Amino acid sequence: MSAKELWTRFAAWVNGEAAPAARFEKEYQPKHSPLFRRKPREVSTGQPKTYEVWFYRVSAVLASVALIGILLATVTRLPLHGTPGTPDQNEVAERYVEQGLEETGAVNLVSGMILDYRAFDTFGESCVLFLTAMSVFVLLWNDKHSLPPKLEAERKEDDIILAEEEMHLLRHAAHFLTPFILLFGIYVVVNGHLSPGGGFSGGIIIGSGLIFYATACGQKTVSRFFDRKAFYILNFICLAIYAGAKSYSFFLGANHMENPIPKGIPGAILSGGLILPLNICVGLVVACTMYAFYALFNKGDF
Amino acid sequence: MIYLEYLLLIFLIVCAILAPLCRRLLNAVLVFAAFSTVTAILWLLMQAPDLAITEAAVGAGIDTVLFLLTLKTAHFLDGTRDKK
Amino acid sequence: MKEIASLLAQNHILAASVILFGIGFVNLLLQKNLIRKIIGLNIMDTAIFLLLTSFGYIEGRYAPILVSTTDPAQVEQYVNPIPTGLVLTGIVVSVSCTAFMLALTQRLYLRYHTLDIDAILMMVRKGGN
Amino acid sequence: MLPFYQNIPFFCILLSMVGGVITSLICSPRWALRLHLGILAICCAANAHLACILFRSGESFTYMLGHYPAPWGNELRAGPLEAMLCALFALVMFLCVLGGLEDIQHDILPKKLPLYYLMLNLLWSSMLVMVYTNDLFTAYVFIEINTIASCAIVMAKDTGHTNMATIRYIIMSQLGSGLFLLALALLYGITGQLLFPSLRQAIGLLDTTGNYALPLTVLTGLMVLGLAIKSALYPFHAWLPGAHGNATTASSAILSGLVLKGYIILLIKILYQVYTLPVAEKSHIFDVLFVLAVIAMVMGSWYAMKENHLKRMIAYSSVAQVGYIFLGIGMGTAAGMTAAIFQVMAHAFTKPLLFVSAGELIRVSGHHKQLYYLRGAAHRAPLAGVGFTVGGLSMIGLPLLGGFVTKLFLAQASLELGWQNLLAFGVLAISSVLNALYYLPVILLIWTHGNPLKEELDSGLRQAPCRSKPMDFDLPLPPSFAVAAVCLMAGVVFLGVFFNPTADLIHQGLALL
Repeated sequence: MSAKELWTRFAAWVNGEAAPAARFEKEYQPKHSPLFRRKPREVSTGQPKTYEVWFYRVSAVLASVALIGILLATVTRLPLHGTPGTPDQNEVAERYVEQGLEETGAVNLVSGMILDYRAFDTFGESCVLFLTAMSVFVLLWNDKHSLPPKLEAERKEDDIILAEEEMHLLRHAAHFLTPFILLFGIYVVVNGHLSPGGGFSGGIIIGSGLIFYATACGQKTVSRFFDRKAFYILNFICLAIYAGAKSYSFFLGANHMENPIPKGIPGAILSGGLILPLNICVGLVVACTMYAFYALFNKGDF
Repeated sequence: MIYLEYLLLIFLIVCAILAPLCRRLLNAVLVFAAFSTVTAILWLLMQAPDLAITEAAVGAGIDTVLFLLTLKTAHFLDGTRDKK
Repeated sequence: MKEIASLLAQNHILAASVILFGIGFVNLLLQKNLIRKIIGLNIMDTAIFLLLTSFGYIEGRYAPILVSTTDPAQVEQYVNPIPTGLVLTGIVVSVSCTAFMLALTQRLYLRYHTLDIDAILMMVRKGGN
Repeated sequence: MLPFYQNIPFFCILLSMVGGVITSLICSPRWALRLHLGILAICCAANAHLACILFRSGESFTYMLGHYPAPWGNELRAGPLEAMLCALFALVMFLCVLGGLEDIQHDILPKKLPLYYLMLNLLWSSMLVMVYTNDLFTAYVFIEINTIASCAIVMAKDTGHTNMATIRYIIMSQLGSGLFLLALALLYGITGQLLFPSLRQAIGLLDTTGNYALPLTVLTGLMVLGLAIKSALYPFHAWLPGAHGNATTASSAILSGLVLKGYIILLIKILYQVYTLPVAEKSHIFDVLFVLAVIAMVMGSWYAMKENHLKRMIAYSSVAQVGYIFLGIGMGTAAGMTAAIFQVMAHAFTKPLLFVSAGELIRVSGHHKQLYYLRGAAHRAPLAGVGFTVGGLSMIGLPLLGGFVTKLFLAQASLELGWQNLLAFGVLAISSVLNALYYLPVILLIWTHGNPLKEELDSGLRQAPCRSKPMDFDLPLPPSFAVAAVCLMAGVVFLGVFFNPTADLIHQGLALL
């Protein structure tokens, strides 16, 4: 490139008319840039080259194998599984086990831990669920973009099949079993502070019961008593109660005030201070969210 | 008891290798459900019943339902049922 | 070598969960099909949860649900409740992520009629909308 | 009873979360927007107040969440630095939403608009927790909220590009959170603690006795790796340009300006409060970060030079700028950390300014993002042109602007170092030249006269997207954008002029971290 040519290019560049890099052109055709003289490169049209693909694969496998190797080496240096005296048997676990009943009123120490000692994490977790439900709403809630005509036709056909087909057995079974599933779910939620389970597992069981009923009898039947509005309101009430109750207790704790909420008799249903209402709130949020996932994945609405 | 744990762990690893390799996506999802169930059993053996209940309900229940619904929308379940 | 093998056999749950983590990791990176990628992600998460739970377990102790409400509890009686609580939170987070990714997958399928991430990428780059 | 100001961090977190929950019931986008902006304004004012009090008294405090003290319950911890950063982030987020308002209304369906503001509220609450938290597991849970919320605000603009970008983003993010959780599990296994102060004691003990040396090193690496993936350090940046370049303007500005910084602040907090600098030094994590940062600074600019899509170009420039921050962290000294945090603040003003101005330039060019169509855009939207020019010049490093001061501080901090000294100087110079090479042509281009789209439409080469209505190029200046651009420019200039007081504040804050 001669000096004059360089100067013209530079002048043009200062004027902003012809830029040095080819990226100002309408179609993206990277030519050799004047800075580093190289051969023109092929435009990437989306199809990665074979050697790139193989390089990626091989490096991914190697990285994973190296990761497994390093982690296995780490595992040999970790405290032995199942032996007493490991580092996590410290004052934290000791207090949770020995004074858990007295301080939280929960027989199930795990419930006591996640809803009293470390309740902030659990609050965040309910927010994750709520947030995900709302994101799925954004993605799959029917609108003219997300519902192509073909899909709409398919969904209508599904409805017709569901209405016409003689699924007596399935429907009878659903009518018969759903109350028991819901009852079991409620049992797990309400006994969260006394036995294994709690808001999350119980809520998922309730949600599964609703999904089962909706699969057998159609979503319309469920939407008679549980529609979008009910979902929003129930979700709002539960999260608001959770936030209100817990922030009250956090505020009292942080300001070194006494906790006025009675703990009740250990082992009774009405015990454990805030744990029972919180479990019920979490259970309802989880059940709503799970059913909302089903409804949105299946029909895009409910 | 420890041999049962070994057995379950080997089963887990086999499931984990198999699940993404299955040719039909339906099979992959079902193998994954089996994986979750075995994890739940393992947690029961490790004295964590809360986790066992939750994992059984989540992994084998909700996750599978969501996977199957996605497969249904994506027409990967065609041929598993007579369409009228 | 023998020493390492015996250590791994004693820490069998840790070792297995590390291997599961690696398998999930490979699948998350290498699978082209979105559903398989998501399965890989779930395997990875479950592996971490197994690892975390196994730290709290001690041979011969019971689940952290009190046997009696009147006797004072002894720490030697029960396993550590903390890992269980953390994993409980983690499982719910992981199921939310799975649901989100599956919804996204469904959305991408409705737009591009394939689940192959490379094919979708090509169509996106060509400007198909 | 505590003095009332100590409740501010918790109340801000609670307010934004409850605000998010309430937004789900609001059907009108306008009221959802007002609620969101109100929450941000309150958070900004409250945190600024807190920062003033704490700087004056020179203290930092912990706030118990519940009735149980440190190793048993959750805790928040607030110092002057955290409060100042939160106030600044709230201000910038407020301005981002204002500046991108036109695009938000153009890109997102009205039915889904309230949900968008809901996600912004939850994103903001998770940012607050990530800055204020004193507990590793709480940090993990809120990292997940942050991830899902940021993916959701990317895909809210429902096109093929954004959906694809979102799925790549969430896969990489999940990988990052997975590694972080693995590190957390291993750390719990060898120490049995989750709160920062207890962890620091336990790690100090492990460091002196030499137990579990290998697991400690491995988990440090995994934790830094996880956070580096989430903050797009160079080899793990692949998800960034798609996600930040294709989202709606406000989302791009928030993601680039704030969300990346949230993870970095968390990393700095972990390095300071859990490991302490001397212990972290032993695992050579700083050297690795330094080298990666050097590569990032060059490669980010290199990719940006080859881009012809304006927003993707700015997104690639974020990769380079994140490199600057990690360069400061990688020095492993207090001066380096000060420079890194100054860069966090400067970049938090500059990048949203660039994105917001670019959004406006794109809007007046018929929503075309190719550089070709942007010729003369600054004459159609002068304020956006000025904003882009100021932002670009700050990135290049013109004195009196924020970006220049960062480079100055980084160069100053590198004087204390050994072998890294020359490397740091060299890469700062190279990176400045590269920045100039891609920002200057664009600045010249937008100030050149012309309107390629109009020419094409007139000559019949291209048909107007909407036949009935001729394309309008004389769009009025949106007042919300004007406010945002002026305030962001003022911020960039403020940091460039009053850099010494700011650096003193950062230094004082780091000592109290």
